[in-house]
Formats: sequence, C-alpha cells, structure tokens
Amino acid sequence: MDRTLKRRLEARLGAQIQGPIRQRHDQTEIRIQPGDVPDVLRTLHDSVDLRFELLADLAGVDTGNEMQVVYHLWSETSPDWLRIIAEPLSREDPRCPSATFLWTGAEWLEREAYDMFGIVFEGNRDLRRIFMPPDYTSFPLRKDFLLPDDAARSPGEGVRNVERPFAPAVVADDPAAGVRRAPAS
Amino acid sequence: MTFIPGLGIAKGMALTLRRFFAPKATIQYPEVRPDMAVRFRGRLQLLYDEFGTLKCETCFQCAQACPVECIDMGGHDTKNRFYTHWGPAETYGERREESALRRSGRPVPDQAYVHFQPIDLVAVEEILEARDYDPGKMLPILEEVQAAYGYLPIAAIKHISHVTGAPYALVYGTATYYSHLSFERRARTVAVCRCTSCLLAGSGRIANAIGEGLWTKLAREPVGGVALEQLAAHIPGAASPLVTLDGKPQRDVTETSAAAWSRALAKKTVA
Amino acid sequence: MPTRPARTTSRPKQRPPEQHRSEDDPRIMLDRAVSADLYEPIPPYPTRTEREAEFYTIGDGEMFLNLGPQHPATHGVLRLVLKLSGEQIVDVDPVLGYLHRGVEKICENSDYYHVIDQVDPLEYASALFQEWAAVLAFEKLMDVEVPPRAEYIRVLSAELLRISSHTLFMGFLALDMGGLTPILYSFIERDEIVEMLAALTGARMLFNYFRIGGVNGDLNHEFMSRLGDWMSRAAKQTEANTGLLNENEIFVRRARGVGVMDREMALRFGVTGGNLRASGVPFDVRRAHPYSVYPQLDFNVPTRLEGDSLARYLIRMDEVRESIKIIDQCLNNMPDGPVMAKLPRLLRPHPGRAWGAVEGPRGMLGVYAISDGTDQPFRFRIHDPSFMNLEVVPHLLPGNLLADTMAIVSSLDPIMGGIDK
Amino acid sequence: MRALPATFREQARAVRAYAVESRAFALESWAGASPIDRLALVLVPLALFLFVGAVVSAVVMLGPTLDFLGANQPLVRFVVVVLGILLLTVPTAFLLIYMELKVIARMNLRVGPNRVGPWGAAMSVVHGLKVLAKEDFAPTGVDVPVFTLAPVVTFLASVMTLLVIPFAPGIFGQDFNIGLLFFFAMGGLSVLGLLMGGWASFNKYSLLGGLRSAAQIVSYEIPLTISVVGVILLAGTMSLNHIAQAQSGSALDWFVFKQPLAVLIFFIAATAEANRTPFDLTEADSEIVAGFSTEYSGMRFGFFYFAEYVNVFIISALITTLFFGGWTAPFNWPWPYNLNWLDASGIGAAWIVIVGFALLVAADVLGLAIWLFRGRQWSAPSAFGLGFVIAGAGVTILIILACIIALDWVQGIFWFMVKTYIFVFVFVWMRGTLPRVRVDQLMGFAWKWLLPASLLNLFVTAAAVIILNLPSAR
Repeated sequence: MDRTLKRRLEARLGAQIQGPIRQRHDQTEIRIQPGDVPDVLRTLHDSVDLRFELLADLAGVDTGNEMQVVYHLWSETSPDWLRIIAEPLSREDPRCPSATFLWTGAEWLEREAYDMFGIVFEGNRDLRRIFMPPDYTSFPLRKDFLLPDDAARSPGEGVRNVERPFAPAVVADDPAAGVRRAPAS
Repeated sequence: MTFIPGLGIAKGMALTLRRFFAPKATIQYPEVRPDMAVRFRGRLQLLYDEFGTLKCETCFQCAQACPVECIDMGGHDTKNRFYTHWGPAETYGERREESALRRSGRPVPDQAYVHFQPIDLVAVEEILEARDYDPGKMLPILEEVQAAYGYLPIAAIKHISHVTGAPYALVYGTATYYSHLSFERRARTVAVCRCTSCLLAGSGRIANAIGEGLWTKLAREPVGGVALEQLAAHIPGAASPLVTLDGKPQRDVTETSAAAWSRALAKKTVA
Repeated sequence: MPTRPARTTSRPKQRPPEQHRSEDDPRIMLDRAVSADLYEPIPPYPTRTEREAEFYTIGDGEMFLNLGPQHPATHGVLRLVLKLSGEQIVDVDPVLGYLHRGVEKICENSDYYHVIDQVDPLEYASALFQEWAAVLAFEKLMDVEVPPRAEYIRVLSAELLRISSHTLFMGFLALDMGGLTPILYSFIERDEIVEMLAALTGARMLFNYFRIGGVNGDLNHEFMSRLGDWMSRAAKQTEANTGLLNENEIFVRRARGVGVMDREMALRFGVTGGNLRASGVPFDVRRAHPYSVYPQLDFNVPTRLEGDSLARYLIRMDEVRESIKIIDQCLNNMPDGPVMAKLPRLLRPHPGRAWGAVEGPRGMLGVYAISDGTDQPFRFRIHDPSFMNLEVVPHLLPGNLLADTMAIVSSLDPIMGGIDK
Repeated sequence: MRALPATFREQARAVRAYAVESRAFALESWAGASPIDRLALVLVPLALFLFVGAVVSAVVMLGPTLDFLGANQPLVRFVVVVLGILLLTVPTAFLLIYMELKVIARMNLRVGPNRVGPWGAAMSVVHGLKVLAKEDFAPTGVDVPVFTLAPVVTFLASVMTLLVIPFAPGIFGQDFNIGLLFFFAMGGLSVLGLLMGGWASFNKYSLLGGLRSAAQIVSYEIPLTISVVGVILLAGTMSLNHIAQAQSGSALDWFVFKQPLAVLIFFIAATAEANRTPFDLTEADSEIVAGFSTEYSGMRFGFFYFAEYVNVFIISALITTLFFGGWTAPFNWPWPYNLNWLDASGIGAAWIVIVGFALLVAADVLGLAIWLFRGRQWSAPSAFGLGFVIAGAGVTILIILACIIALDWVQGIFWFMVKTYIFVFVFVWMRGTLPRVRVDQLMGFAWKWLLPASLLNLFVTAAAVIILNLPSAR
C-alpha cells in the first residue's frame, strides 16, 4: 500500500475522483466518470510525480446493472498498481472515450472489450470484433449471455440449453463507429 | 573481438559434426515405452476392492471436482435402488432418445428421468426460509422436504445445494445415509403380520414366498417399487394369516397363492 | 436379373456451368483492374472501420498475401494479411480468433478451484505462469498466506519452465529463419525440463499444479534427482545450444536492425517482458511489483537498448542464465514446512477486486478477478502479454521484406493460445 | 466332419491347410484358381512364347543387327548413355534423399528413418512410391499446359547436365569440347522450369518463389561462370574430360591448390544455383510455404523433388571434376595392376564357369554347416538359401575388389563417387546447420562480393598464365 500515492492522486485529480480512494495489498483504486477518462489518463501519464507510463491492462466489466471500464497502470514512481474504474456506462449504449491517444496499444484491448461487452470506445479508429467472427451479433461476456449448460447455475435443469445469444436491439447510431446492427426482423 | 568472416559458421558446422557422432536422444516409442510420471493424473479409473466389487460409493465428489465435467455417472447406486444421473442427458448413451425428444420439444416418457424434472420449488423455498438456509440443519430440511413432497426430488436436492452452498455431494450423502429418506415415492407396501397367531397360521412361509416373488426379503430395501414390511400390529378382527397391501388386508393371499400373487403384483408395479 | 441403367455409349460432353463463363471466372477477372476480388482477403462485407477501409484499399502494384492461419511458420493459427509491394511489406492486418475458446466466460462459470486448470492451456508453452497469475489474484482476494516452502517451490518450478520456454523460443526463431537443427536441440532441452516437472506435477504440459494457498504436492525424490542431474550441466548445455546461433553471421545479419522498437514505442504499445527490456525499459514484474519470494532472491534484470530482433533474442538468453541462478538459490534456501495453507473446501471470498500479475516468459501475465461472494468469480479478466506483443507487429513490419515477417514475429514470441483466449 | 476350430488363428490355419490340400483340384477350372495360379497360367505360356520368339528372331536378325550397330556407333552410344543416365538419376535421387534424411537426423540428435528396410534404407523408395500413387492434381485457375510442363523442364534440364560429366576414363555421356558451356546452358534452363511452375500455379507463394529463383539463379550464374574461367585458362580446354585429365597425378596437381578463391566462389555460387541451404529461398518454408512447388502434388512434385537432389549430385560432381581432380586418384596409385588371369580373351569364359561352380559349392558347404549347427531353427531350404546369399555376397565382393585392382574405369568411378559424395555430405551438413539468408542479403552478396572476387580471380589467373608462361597460354 502506497500512502504517498494516495496523497499525490488526491492532489492531482481531487475533483475527478468519485468516492474514496481504496487501497488494498499492492493496488490503489480510484473511480472516475467515463467522460473524465482522457483527462485523468493524460494527467496520470504526464505528471512528473505520477508518470504512469505503462498501460498494464484494460478490461470491460458488466456488473449486471451497468458497465465499467477498468484500467490498470504501472509507474516507476509507485510500488502500487493503479486501478482506474470508469463507471457507470449504461448497458443499453455503453460508450467510453478511447485511450488510444495515449497508448496505441489500447487499441486491441478496446477492440477486445468491444467484442466481448459491446462497449464503444469513441476515438478508436479500428473498433471491430477481434476474436468473434465479423457477422457475430452478441456480446459473450455480458451477464445476460448464458452458457449452454451449467448444472450449478440452472438447478433442476440438467438440460443443455441452446446458446442464447444476446442480440443488441440498439447498439450504436454512429455509422463511423462501424457497429453492425442486428437485422431488422 | 577480432572478427573473422565465416568463423561463426565454421563453429556451427563443427558443432553439428560433433553432434553427428553424439549419442541420440530418440526414444524408439512402441518398443521403448517411457515411464509415466509418479504423480500422473491423466488416467481415470475406478478401483476395485479385494472382493472384486467397485469401491466407488457414488458420492459424486469426483464429478463435482472435475473442472471440465468429463466425469459422469450413470446406473444404480451402491444400495442398488436408484438410477443416478449427473450432468446433461446428452452425455449418456442410454439417454440419447430422451435427449433427442427434449430437443425437439416433445414430452419425455422416461420414468428414470422423473426425478430430474423440474418441480415446483415453492415448498422447498418455504422450508429453507424457515430453516434460515442453514446447511447445518440439513437433516430437518430434508425430512421436511420429504414430508412435503412424499419423497426427495432430485431437483429439490440440487436446489438446496445451490441455495445453501452445501456441496451437492453433502446433501446427497445425507439423503442416502438415512434410511427413512427416500428418493422415490413408495407406491406399494406389502406388510405381513408376524403376531403369534399369524405365524402359527403360516405367515412366515407366506412372507418368504412373497419375498421371493418381489425379489426381496422382510425389512430389506425394495427393488421394484414394492416394499415388503412387517406389520406393526395385527389389525383387530382380521383373519390370520394377515397380509396387507398399502394397509388394506388382502383376503385371498394364502400359503399356496402368495408366490403367484406377489409375482403378479411386482409385474403390475413395474408396468 | 437386377436392372441397371443402360450404359450410354458416349459420355455426355461436360459443359462448364454457366457462371464459369460469366465475369466471375477467375481467369477472366485476372486481367481486370479489380481483378482478384475472389482471391483477395477482402472481407465479404462492407468495411467496418476507418482502419479496415484504409487497409483493404489496394494501391498501385500492391497485392495481398494471406499468411496463415495455416502456414508453416505462424505460431499456432495466427493469420496475417499482408499488403505487399513485391516482397516489401506495406501494411499488415493480423486476424485473430481462430483459437478463441472464451476462457474468461468459462472461468466465470466455474468455481475458484476449477479456474486454475481452465487457464492452463492459455500459455501452453509455460502453463505455470498463467496458473500463478490466477492464483495470485485469488490469494489477494481471499487474503491467504502462502507457506514459504510453497512459494519457493512455485519459484523453482516456474523458473524451470521459463528456461524451457526461452529454449523453445530460440529453436522456433531459428526454424523461422530456416535453421532446421536448433529446434531439435531446444526440444531435447525442453524435454528434460518437462519430464522433470512431470515428475513433480504429474503432467508434462498443462500442469494444474498451483493451488490457492500453495502447491499441489511437495518436492519428491524423482524431481530432485532429475533436477540435480540437469543443473550440473544446464549452463554448459545452454551455451552449447546457443552456439549454433549466437555467432552465426547469417543469423546475426538477419536479426540485427530488424523490427526495431524504441523505448517510447514499446511503452506506448504496452509491450512487456523481454520485448520491453530489449528496448531499454527495465520493467520486470518480479522487481517492479515483487510477489512471492522474489525480493529475497538475487538476480539481475537484463536490459538492452537496441530493441531489434537480435536484442530480443539475446535478452532471453540472458534471462535463461538468470533463471539458472534463481533455481540455484531456491535449492539453497528451500525452507521446510507445509506446502498448502489451511483453506476451507468451498471458497467464497468476500466481494472485492484483485489484480495479480506475474512475470511470464513473454511478459506480464495479469489476472483481474472480481468476487461477488459466491464460489465463482464474477469477472475473470486475463491479460496476456502475447496479445500486446502481437499488436506491435503491424507497426514493426511495414518497410521490411516478407522474409523478415517471421524474424520479427518470432522474436516477439507470441503464443496463440494466450492471444486468442 | 471336422471339428470346428476354437480360435481365429486355428481357423485360419485350417483354411490354409484346406487350400493346400485342395490345390490340385482348384486348377480344374479358371474360376477355382487362386490368383497366383491365374498369374502363372497367363505368364508361363506368354514367357514361353516370348522366349521362343526371341530365340528365333535372334537367330534370324543377329547378323544384320550387329552390322547396323557397328555402322552407327555414336548413335548407339548416345542411346545407351541417355538411357543409362535417365536410369541413374532415380537411384541417385533416392540415395541422396535417404542420405539427407539420415544425416540431418543424426546432426539433430535424432535417429532418422529406421522403420522401412534395414536402417530405414527403403525410406526414399517408399517416398517415391507414395509420390507415384498420389493424385495428379491441378488446382482451379492454373495454366494447365505450363503447369504440367514445368516439372518436366526442370527435371530434364538437370538430367541433361549429367551428359557431360566424366565419371571415369571412358565413362561419360559425350565429350564435348564445349562441355562446360553446355553444362551452364543446361543448368540455366532449370530456372525456366521453376519460373514456369511459379507462374502457372496461380498462387502468390508460388509466384514469389518462382521470381525469387529467377533472380537468384540469374545473379549467381555470373560469378559461377567467371570463377570457372580460371580453370579453363589453366587447363586450356572446356572439355570436362580434359580438365579432369589435366589434374591427374597426385592431389597436389588438383586445381583447388591453384585456384583456392575460385573454389570458394564456385562452391557458394553453386549452392545458390542448386537452391540449397543457406540459399534455399525459393522454397523457404517459413516464408513462402514451399515456393514454386506449393501447388504441386504427386509425381509432378516428385519431378521437382528429384531434380533438386540430382542437382546436388551434379554440382558436387562438377566441383569434383573442376577442382578436385575428377576421377583421378589423390595419390600415386600403383594400380591398375594387370591381372592376366582376368583377361577375358584368355581364360575369361572359363572363369565365369569356375566362379559359378565355386559359388554353388560354397553355398552348399555353408548351407550344410548352417543346417547342421543351427538344427531345427533353419529348415534345409532356408539354410541353403542363406548359404547361397552369403556365398554370393562374398564372391561379389571378391569380384569387385578384383575389378578395382585391375580395371581403371572402376577405379575412376570409385574415386569420383567418393569425392562427389563427400561434397554431397557437405551440402547436407550445411543444410543441417545454417539458417537461411534474406533475399536482399543474398543478392547483395552475389553482386557486391562474389562478382568482384571472381573477376579478381580471373585477372590474377590470366596474369599468372601470361607471366609464368604456363603451357595453356601457348
């Protein structure tokens, strides 16, 4: 746990941090609004006393009620991993600014999050499916996408459900974002 | 470092030439078989005891621990009374037709599967609510469920396991341990009175004959859905020897007709 | 007598089907400007993004080449769509997903014990590290104290596996540059290590050995005797095997100055592991975020500045030496005691989040686990270093020759099992 | 009625016994005959007919035929030589393929093929059969005539170069006075086949492979040719036969000591010419799958494959001939020793009888010994068969030894093959060791290093020939 990191974070981005800064083991966690992502990441990357230069991970999360985008950053200046949770994103139309302006490598991570959760990263110029085939319509890691058979989660069933893909009713209106819509029927 | 062109190549060539004469690492597989690692866990096998019977107790712990759900069980359990299944029907050869029917949306006429069919779980939920979802109170929960349904539906057991967090093996183990808990509705009970007068009238021989017809003996586990029991007390006024079916005295069962009668009963019950 | 259809004396003359004479005929289309739509990897749908549209617009004198998914030199089932001008690469579009199994989803639907061997086949050349990342995250989630002996055994086995993985890397790099022999020396070396680990864990490749709170089994005699035997000649043997490449002019000339990635670029792409250290950033999770007993061990983090294929190769060979050092120390300092912490049979961590990262042979292997209080992780995110390393490929290849594709991709050492998850 | 046999094996034995018993009756009708019987029924009359026909025609036609052959000796020689060379290529390729499999395997610390035949020696034969049995397949979009012709062109180009190689004194296809030129001309043709195959395959990998091979071979032809000019200056001839003769004597007379730089250049350029590692860019499997032969299968692929290995043999043979004395012995060799008793005009015919008789006697003696000492394990026919094989092998070895001692062309072939296969081994060895160079490095090496070096070699040699007034300058 790095107490100084907490102080530095509060000093730099006090207004943008939602709620308390949580620290546990070697992780420091802050929560921000999705709209603040570019500002916050820029500050974290460029500030002399923070210098979070490496994007360790970018993950989408579906809590069942809302979506989150979770960033893990590394810096030489701190022994802690910094976790930034951008929330809330609506489940119907999850949108978040892209981090590619800072880390080009976030491009594929965002593609993956888009592929698995349908989170649209605005500003990513290559936001298409990365693992699933291009004509696939659902987002497998969402919580309403059930696995074929799961005896523990479907009591009394013992039956292999047919895969129930989630067909997004409205995903995006922006053709530039390049999201294919489900057919009208 | 002095750089001589071609020196690295020459060194590499020398190395390969040395290895040309070196002993070879190939294992001639079908002739020479490599030893399996002592901790090798890739092979599943059922162990037998010294009497040649399976050591498996159908406790489902292996099936529960299997991460890829490749372990599965089918057949009668150790007490020879219940056709056990765990996991999706599609994985069983003997249940292929059933799964095909289910996929096509038709009703499944498989009696063995009745235990697995979803039931109305409201009663179970109420019982669990009253017992505070406490896995420590498993026995009372199961008893009450049996009282509510008349037997223990597998769906209920799965539900209890899921909701209380107790492993399925634990719930199942509890349910199978106590003889008064049953997974199936006991449709028929043949009871033979063993009071002195009945015994004198030949009820012991009748019990033996009935047991032979039903493939069981007094106070043993039932086989074909018909249990053979000892009547607690002689029904006043009934003639000796007294045989009851589901509590109703059967007049026509005599020493000579008992075997045929019980066989007919067993056949009827199975059908 | 069975009736048979009357045999026609002359076979009916086979006419080509109608569409063969239409403009779909490939031989006709060859001559046309939009020529080989049929044969180009242009997606059969309107391009979806700006980048895709840019890539699939073909310039004058350029052509597409589908490298993979079935190609002798793409590690696993990677498909690279190359836009070539002659032999020179203009642009690259990697296509992933041929090995996608949805491991994250499976892990979210299996309990904490099962996750360990669900993640095994991801980094199949070094499965222990992926297990370790998952186990580390879970241990943080549950505040489990791991016995020191278990930690030492983890480090010992994992470093062995790192050596095996790096040795394999050497062989494949050479194979992709046309050398037939080093790969077999690599496999002999790797086989010794893998057999050794099989004696310890019971499996050669997908070990399923680490547990939450320890390891599955204590060190045994067979493992230790094999290890001792191997350690006595490990350093010499490794040097001998690298001798085929390290000084070879052809190899050095092909690897030097190819696929240069400088410090800023490497950081911008989130590249980790040997690839990042070859570009001059001394980022090693073992030192940057010490886990297990690494703080107590003495080893260097080799760094180079060139950032080319050769540097990436040499870094890994240096790491092999460091790993041998670490193994030696582990054997010296191995404490006594239990190898498993006392844990309940049913694991239900309190709701919370944890990020566990370990330094794998290819870089940082991370796991982000969210618990909702049930016996299954609510979210199980796997961060694979090969994924990030592969992402650089489209930016390293352009300008190089077709032959360099393999020299560069190989030197980044991707494992498709981890990339495609 | 027989009792029903219990096991399957017993059943099979019973069936076999029944078949043996009833064989005499089986031949009563065609339908009842076993396949072997049918074969015999067809072949025996046919063989009788052919034999009688051959005897009759020999009696009638022998005189005129001999007259005709005597009158057209060059034609006869050509036909015989071409047939011989065509027949030679297949076992040569088989041997080389097996050698490559085995040698590289040993260098890789493997065992290599060891299942088919003794020590896996029949491996390449089985490969050949497999290639023959495969479907002859032309994918959609290929230019079928060119696609079909390409392997033939490549194969023939390789085979034709064998024509001028002197294996031994008197053993060669043709002694052209422009032998070397013919060689390079034919060798250059092989690139045409590769280019055709690459172009016609309708595959980008093939195309790249074909173009690579064109660029590579065209570039390396130049240093290859120029490096040989020094040898031509020294020997004063372009006939390979005379070049080999010019190096006779001891190993010190070989051109390798007069032209060391040329040997190096020639070796490297020849490696590139034969598309061998480290210059095997045309079939770089990690880059362009299999290059020009990606789309080929079956015997078409087999032709490419054979041509590649025949090329290796030819290149090795040429290096041997040009720089390492060809068929000459490496030291002053006291033989051929004239063995009068082997002279065919003397008692040669008797020798054949003696050898044959000795063979029979030796076989009988050995067989008897084996039968007596091995007892029941060997039945009498097997024992005598084994005795015959051992005795035959011994006699063959003796005859070969006698030939080596007595006949200069056998010695020539012996030395030539020894030297050639040493170079073949070097090629294989290089393949087992070296990685592949890159295209631009390959071309740069040819134009920036090999070409100047070969020119330098040429100038120095020419100057030396003039200044030292060597015999060929006159």
